[in-house]
Amino acid sequence: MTALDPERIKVILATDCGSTTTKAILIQYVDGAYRQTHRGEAPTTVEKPFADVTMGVINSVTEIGELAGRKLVDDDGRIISPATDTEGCDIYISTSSAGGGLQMMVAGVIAEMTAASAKRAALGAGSIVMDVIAANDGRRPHEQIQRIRDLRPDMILLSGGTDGGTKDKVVQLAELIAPAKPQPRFGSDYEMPIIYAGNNEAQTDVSEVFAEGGFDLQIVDNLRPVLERENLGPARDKIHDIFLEHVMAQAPGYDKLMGWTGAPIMPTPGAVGDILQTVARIQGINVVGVDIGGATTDVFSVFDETFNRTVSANLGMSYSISNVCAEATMPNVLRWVPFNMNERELRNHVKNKMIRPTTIPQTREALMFEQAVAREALRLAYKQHKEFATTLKGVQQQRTVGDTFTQEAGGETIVNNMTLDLLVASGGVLSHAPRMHQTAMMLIDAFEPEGVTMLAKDSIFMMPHLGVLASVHPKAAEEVFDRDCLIYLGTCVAAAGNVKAGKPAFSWSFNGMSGEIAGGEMELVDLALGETAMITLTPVRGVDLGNGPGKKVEREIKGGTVGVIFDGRGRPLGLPEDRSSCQSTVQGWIDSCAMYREEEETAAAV
Amino acid sequence: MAKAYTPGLLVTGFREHRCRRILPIAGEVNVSIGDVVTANDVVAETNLPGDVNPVNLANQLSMPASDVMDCVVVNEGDTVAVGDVIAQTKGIFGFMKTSITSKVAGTVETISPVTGQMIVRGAPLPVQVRAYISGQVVNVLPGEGCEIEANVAYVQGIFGVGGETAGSIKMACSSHDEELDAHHITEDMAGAVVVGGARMTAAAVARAREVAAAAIVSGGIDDADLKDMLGYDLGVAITGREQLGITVIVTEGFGEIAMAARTFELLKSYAGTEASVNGATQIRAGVMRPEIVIPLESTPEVGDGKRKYEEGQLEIGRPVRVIRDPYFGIIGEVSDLPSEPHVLGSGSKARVLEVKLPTGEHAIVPRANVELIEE
Amino acid sequence: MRTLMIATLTACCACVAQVHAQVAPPTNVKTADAPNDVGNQVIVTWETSPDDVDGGVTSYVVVRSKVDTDESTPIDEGAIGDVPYGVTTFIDENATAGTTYWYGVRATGSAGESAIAQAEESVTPTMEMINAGKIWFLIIMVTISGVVILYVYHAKRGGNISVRKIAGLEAVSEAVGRATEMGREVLFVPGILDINDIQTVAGITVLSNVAKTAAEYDARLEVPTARSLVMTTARETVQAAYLGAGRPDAYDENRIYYLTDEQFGYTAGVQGKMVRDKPAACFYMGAFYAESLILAETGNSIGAIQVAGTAMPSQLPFFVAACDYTLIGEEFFAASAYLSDDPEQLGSLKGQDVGKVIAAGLLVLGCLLATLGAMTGSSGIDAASSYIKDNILGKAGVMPAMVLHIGQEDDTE
Amino acid sequence: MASASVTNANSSNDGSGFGLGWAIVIGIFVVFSIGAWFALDAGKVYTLTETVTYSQVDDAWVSGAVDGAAQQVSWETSTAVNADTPGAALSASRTIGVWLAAILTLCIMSFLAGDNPFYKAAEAIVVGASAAYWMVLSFWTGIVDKLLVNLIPDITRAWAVPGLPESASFDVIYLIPLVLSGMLIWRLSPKGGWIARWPLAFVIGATAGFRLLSHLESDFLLQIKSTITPLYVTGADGFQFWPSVGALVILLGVLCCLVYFFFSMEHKGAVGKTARMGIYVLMVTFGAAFGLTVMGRITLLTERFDFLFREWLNLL
Repeated sequence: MTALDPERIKVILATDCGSTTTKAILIQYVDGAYRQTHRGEAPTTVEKPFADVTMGVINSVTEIGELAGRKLVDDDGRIISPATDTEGCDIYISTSSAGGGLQMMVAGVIAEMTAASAKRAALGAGSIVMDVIAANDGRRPHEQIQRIRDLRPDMILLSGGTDGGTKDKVVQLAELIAPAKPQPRFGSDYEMPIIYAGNNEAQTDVSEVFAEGGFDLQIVDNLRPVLERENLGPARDKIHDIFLEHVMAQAPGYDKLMGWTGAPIMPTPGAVGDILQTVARIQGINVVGVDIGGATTDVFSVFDETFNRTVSANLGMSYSISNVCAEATMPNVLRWVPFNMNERELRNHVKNKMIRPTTIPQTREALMFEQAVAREALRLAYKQHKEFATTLKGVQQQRTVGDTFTQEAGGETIVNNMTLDLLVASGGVLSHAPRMHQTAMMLIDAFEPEGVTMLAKDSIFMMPHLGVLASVHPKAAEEVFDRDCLIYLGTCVAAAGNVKAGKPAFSWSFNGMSGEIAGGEMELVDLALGETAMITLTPVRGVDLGNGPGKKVEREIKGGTVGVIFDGRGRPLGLPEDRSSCQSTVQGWIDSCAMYREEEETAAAV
Repeated sequence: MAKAYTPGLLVTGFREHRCRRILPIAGEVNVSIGDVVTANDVVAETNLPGDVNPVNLANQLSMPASDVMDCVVVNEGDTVAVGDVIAQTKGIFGFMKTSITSKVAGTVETISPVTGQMIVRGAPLPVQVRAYISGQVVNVLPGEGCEIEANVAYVQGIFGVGGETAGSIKMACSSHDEELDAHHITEDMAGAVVVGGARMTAAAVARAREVAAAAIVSGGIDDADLKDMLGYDLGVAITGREQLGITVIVTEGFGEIAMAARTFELLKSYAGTEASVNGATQIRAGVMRPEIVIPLESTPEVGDGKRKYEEGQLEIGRPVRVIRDPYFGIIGEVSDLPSEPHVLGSGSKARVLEVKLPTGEHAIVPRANVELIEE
Repeated sequence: MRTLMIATLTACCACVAQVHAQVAPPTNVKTADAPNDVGNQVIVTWETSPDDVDGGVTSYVVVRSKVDTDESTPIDEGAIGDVPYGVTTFIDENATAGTTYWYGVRATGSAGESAIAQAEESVTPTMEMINAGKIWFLIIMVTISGVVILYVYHAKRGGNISVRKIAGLEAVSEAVGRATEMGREVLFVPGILDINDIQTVAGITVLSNVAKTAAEYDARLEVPTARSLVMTTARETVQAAYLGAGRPDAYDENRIYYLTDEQFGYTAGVQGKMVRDKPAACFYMGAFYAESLILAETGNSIGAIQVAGTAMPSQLPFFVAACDYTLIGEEFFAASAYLSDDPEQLGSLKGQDVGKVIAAGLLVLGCLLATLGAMTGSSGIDAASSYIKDNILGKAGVMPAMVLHIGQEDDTE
Repeated sequence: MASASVTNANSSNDGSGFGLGWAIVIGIFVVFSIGAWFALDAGKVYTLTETVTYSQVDDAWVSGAVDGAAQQVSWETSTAVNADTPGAALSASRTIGVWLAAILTLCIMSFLAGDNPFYKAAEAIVVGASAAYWMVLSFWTGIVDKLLVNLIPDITRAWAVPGLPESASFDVIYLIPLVLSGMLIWRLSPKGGWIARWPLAFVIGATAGFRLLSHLESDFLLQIKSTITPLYVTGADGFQFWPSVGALVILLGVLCCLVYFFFSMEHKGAVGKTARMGIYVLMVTFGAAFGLTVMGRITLLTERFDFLFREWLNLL
């Protein structure tokens, strides 16, 4: 792979081999900017009877080629590169989550410290963490051995101890893994890859433990050299390497695919994380991204350049819908529904969706219910994310007398909704909602952003593609992300702090318009996609819009398909306990945000 | 586009069914290629190492680990049964002795004076793999298991709980839309596969368990009843390991829903025949549905062997089941396949089809919300 | 009998005071057995000598003689105390219950001494089984204890008792985890007082939880102590904690040792240990004096996570400044309940909170009444206010002070 | 941070070796000491020694030597005096004492430069000596003075406490502590470790019970009582504004602090705000205490310097 001059890259072809579909996009340099111009889709062909991922890739790329009027695949079924004026592409890149993605097991000494760092490294690299083994996870050694034996991960990340720290505990972990002899998920003929990223002084001892055979031990720098600092880079890079060399190599057709790409193939979620990090860094903003799927929900966040990703297994909209209802409890789901529903029927309804995951809501009631479930799923996933995305634990605190009573323990969440600038949604229920107002409201209700927050959705789920692109051409990736990947829904202005129902919370003015928002009230004001405006917000005493309680805020906001949503409901969002007043409250919000208006307008017109 | 792919559940009067019977760990295969087996025959077996049960004597006796050895009354290698005294304190002048009894049966593997722990290993767990369906062994995987093939009538359910079992089919309901209640279940249904019509009530399931039926099959079930039965709210549809004493299969879904008439008729035509049933369901990538497999003694007449419709293709005139509100459960016929997306009541745009309902009405339904009835 | 008494007392005085005629003796000497005591107190009252004006009397001397049970002759004990001029009461706190005493008072002035004024009746102090003056104290104690028991019961029945977050205690696992990751030890200093100090006991209960965490994490825990009994208790506690965590094998009693009773010797020893072994987590839980800063600063310099807990007001600022987390006073005592999550302890915490509410209530009520009294000058409000102060919070018993005042008013007027 | 006493320990000299550097330090110190000894008369203590004699005459002790006394004792007393006092002589033992104290003081102070062999030596001496001292002290005050005197008065009088009155007799109650002590020592036996828990339980239980009363009375009731003051303060010229404000501040401060120490409710909303006020009150209190204690520490330091420069080096 030769390094390409980013200046000369004009045509970029990217694919994402998902578990069911392979999506391809074409990015071209048009009129001085990179734009995503065409896209194509084809079923993924990893499994039998095709067993060659490149077939799906070629199918999707051929489709784009036809749409773009550009020949991308040559007669031998290879992607043409480099590009000429009429054919081929300058670079081809790909991500993959086919075959269940990258599944890992991680181990560390203390669950909240090195094991948590190891988990962060694995999740950040885009893997699914099947289990975390730690010296203090409450399981007895034989239970841990049994667990390791039962799991069939693609690779294991072993960490533990600071540099020069504990040696015996790390070796003990190695001694649990070695006799358990975990079997890789694919291919019994290759050795289980183990990445050791722990105490540098224990490297020899650990390699002795794994010397027995059956393991492919790779040693990288400690991911927690001191407790005060994480160094996840080397471990993450090594995970990507092994993903390519071992895991991908086991999947049919990937060896061929790897030969075509101009950048290493990345696990899909890892690439999503990369693009969010790139954007956050270039624009200097804090970003939260969410991808709600049928079975799981991924939450990504970048706060002050610290990236975190969580995968909430069993929080999803189809396979896991029943679990969402069980975890959130039905009353919590139903508080978002402004009409009465028979609980027994509803339960059956939920289970039917679970066993027939592909169905879509046909009636408005069904849609509202599904979106209510989505709110709870997102809320729970975000809660889990907040609990995971924390400051480091085990750090000595430097205090002065002034800090006496603000003794905050380590491990506080770094997710701060007030400093959040951009909230990006993707996943069926969010991106395919009939009205974008619904998407925006689901985001606001579930994530409860505070202050001024931009809302956007991923138009055609091209974040993975852009993530890989970011590694070779960050500028192009960022441009396309902003112009084509994201559809801005608008800006949410939400009051945090001491909001009193019915009393004024804050007043706003922009573009010559102005208004006042009362506690518990919502208002929608148009500001079209592509427009920006300087907004002036004046909160009442005790209400915070970003500059502190009662402080005036002046800043630029972006418009979007929805507009500017003023939220005076306060944080944390409280809904009336009483069912009927809850219904009328929610109905009020629905009306003021025009969530389901279209149909009524149609009805009125008739 | 007059055709579209949509998956459906398989309900067929005849198919060549092959199933793999594999041991969890290496063991012994008892059959060889060509053998004819019946459902309950053990085709492969092995022993799993017994469970390890650590008994923390130091904790239980509240004494330092080093003192534990003096109180232990069994030796390494001894066999202990549940309730056997394994350790006893000296007490004060012979009074106030504390005795620790074993809560598990097994062999004393080790007693550690360092940790004060006694390890009791349970008896080896014999694992037997049965043939599950009656048929012929067509392939043997040495040390692992075998593959059995049979000509069967086959019914796929939508959801089930409980594992593999077998029994003769007994019809409890007289029509496909009759609710299966407790009074339908009779004493002679012990060991049988009870087939009902519409929703099975909680009482019916309870009664079936009481008479020790092998399985209970019906059109639907209430989620609330399922929750009561399992003791927990099922979060994701991955089942098969429940220990209910009965395998429960619903063919259509949750709620008041009648079994597809064709399914009912098929099962009815095999009443009295031995059937193999598996409730294991896994709705994820690599989907698994519960099944009722009825091995056939003779190959039935299967028309000209040509299917009326291509598998998985929506065509006008094909019977489909609507699988989502507001027409949930209704079986109709495709009457039109408009190619343009249609705005639904929910406001979404989706590709739809028109279904002719049994009442004669025509309804517009998203394509995602119908299920083909495979023949 | 009485004549005999006077004779003895007079004789006694005569030999000391040559000139006594110039000062008039006090009058109306009365004695009474002090109420609510163990029988060791006698109250002697009198009226001032007519000369007790313009410095005529400098002090009053109380003399006593006792009558042993088996003898009828009183034994003169001479002067047993004195009070300055103008004072008309004396409480003899050295009496023996069951013994009969005679008391006398004489005035001393610049002009010499007066004759002894003899009490009219003898007095025999007795012990009261119930201290009536402390009945309110009993009521308050029973109330608080009752509430505690009630909440403990409530908690045991599965009632939900939430406890606010105490950051310092959340940090226990963090500190121990740090030690484990760094392969260093956890140092626990249980203060320098003996086990009979309540702070040491509180420290030991925290130790139990620290030890449990250390056992779970398999971290090395060291406890140097300044008292032998504390060492023994700490050993018992830590051993039990290790057993509870299922790691009795990891317990090593040699890591819990006695250094010295001497405050600074102990400090020097602990400090030396700290700089050499560099523990990654230091806990200071107990009673501390000047060593607080020395230990905390040393711990800070070696980069340990430090958690301190003490009820020593003068040492708290130092811990606060040099430690990562500090449990302040009551927080420290609440620590064990918080850490254990044990319903009994949580219940008692809730009960104690009720005690605080009672305290706040009494305080507000008392201040309110006192303020009203000061503003209006109403004697009724004053009486209520002093009832709270003297009876409920003091030792004046359940009876309102008014009743007692009647008797005393005679004296003052 | 206001910590002056201890600075960061230099990890380079962790005290493990006794290298050339320390040899030089010792060398310099020895030279300095010799210089100080001759130039400043450092640490020399002169004493005036007198002999005191007492004689027993007719059951009474009188000062001075008396002929025919039943018994006569005499001893010497030494008083430290200025070197120029007539009859003053250099006291070897006291001089050594001052030097030892000075050296040990310096050794301890050397901790400022990090852990080192001198500090270690001083530490070991202090720990060892004080442990031994306390051991002896506890033996005499605890075992002999309390236990033996009451259990075996005659024997004790014979070997340890000659002044014990004849009236002292066997007191059965003291058997209880004896038994408890025995149980405590049982720990040393490999068996029956639980026996030692009983005396501990007794001590802790009794303490808790005893302290409950005194704490409740002095820390609870008395505190409330002394905080109850009228908020309307009047003086000679009627209502006094500032004292009234002061009284109000005290009351509110106490209430706020009380709220801070509420554990069974989350510190949110009004409770949170009140607790916050309580925090400020506590902070002010701590600030004052901090200053006060620092002053105390400075005094201690001054005392040590005073010793070094006056008593030892004779400079002041």
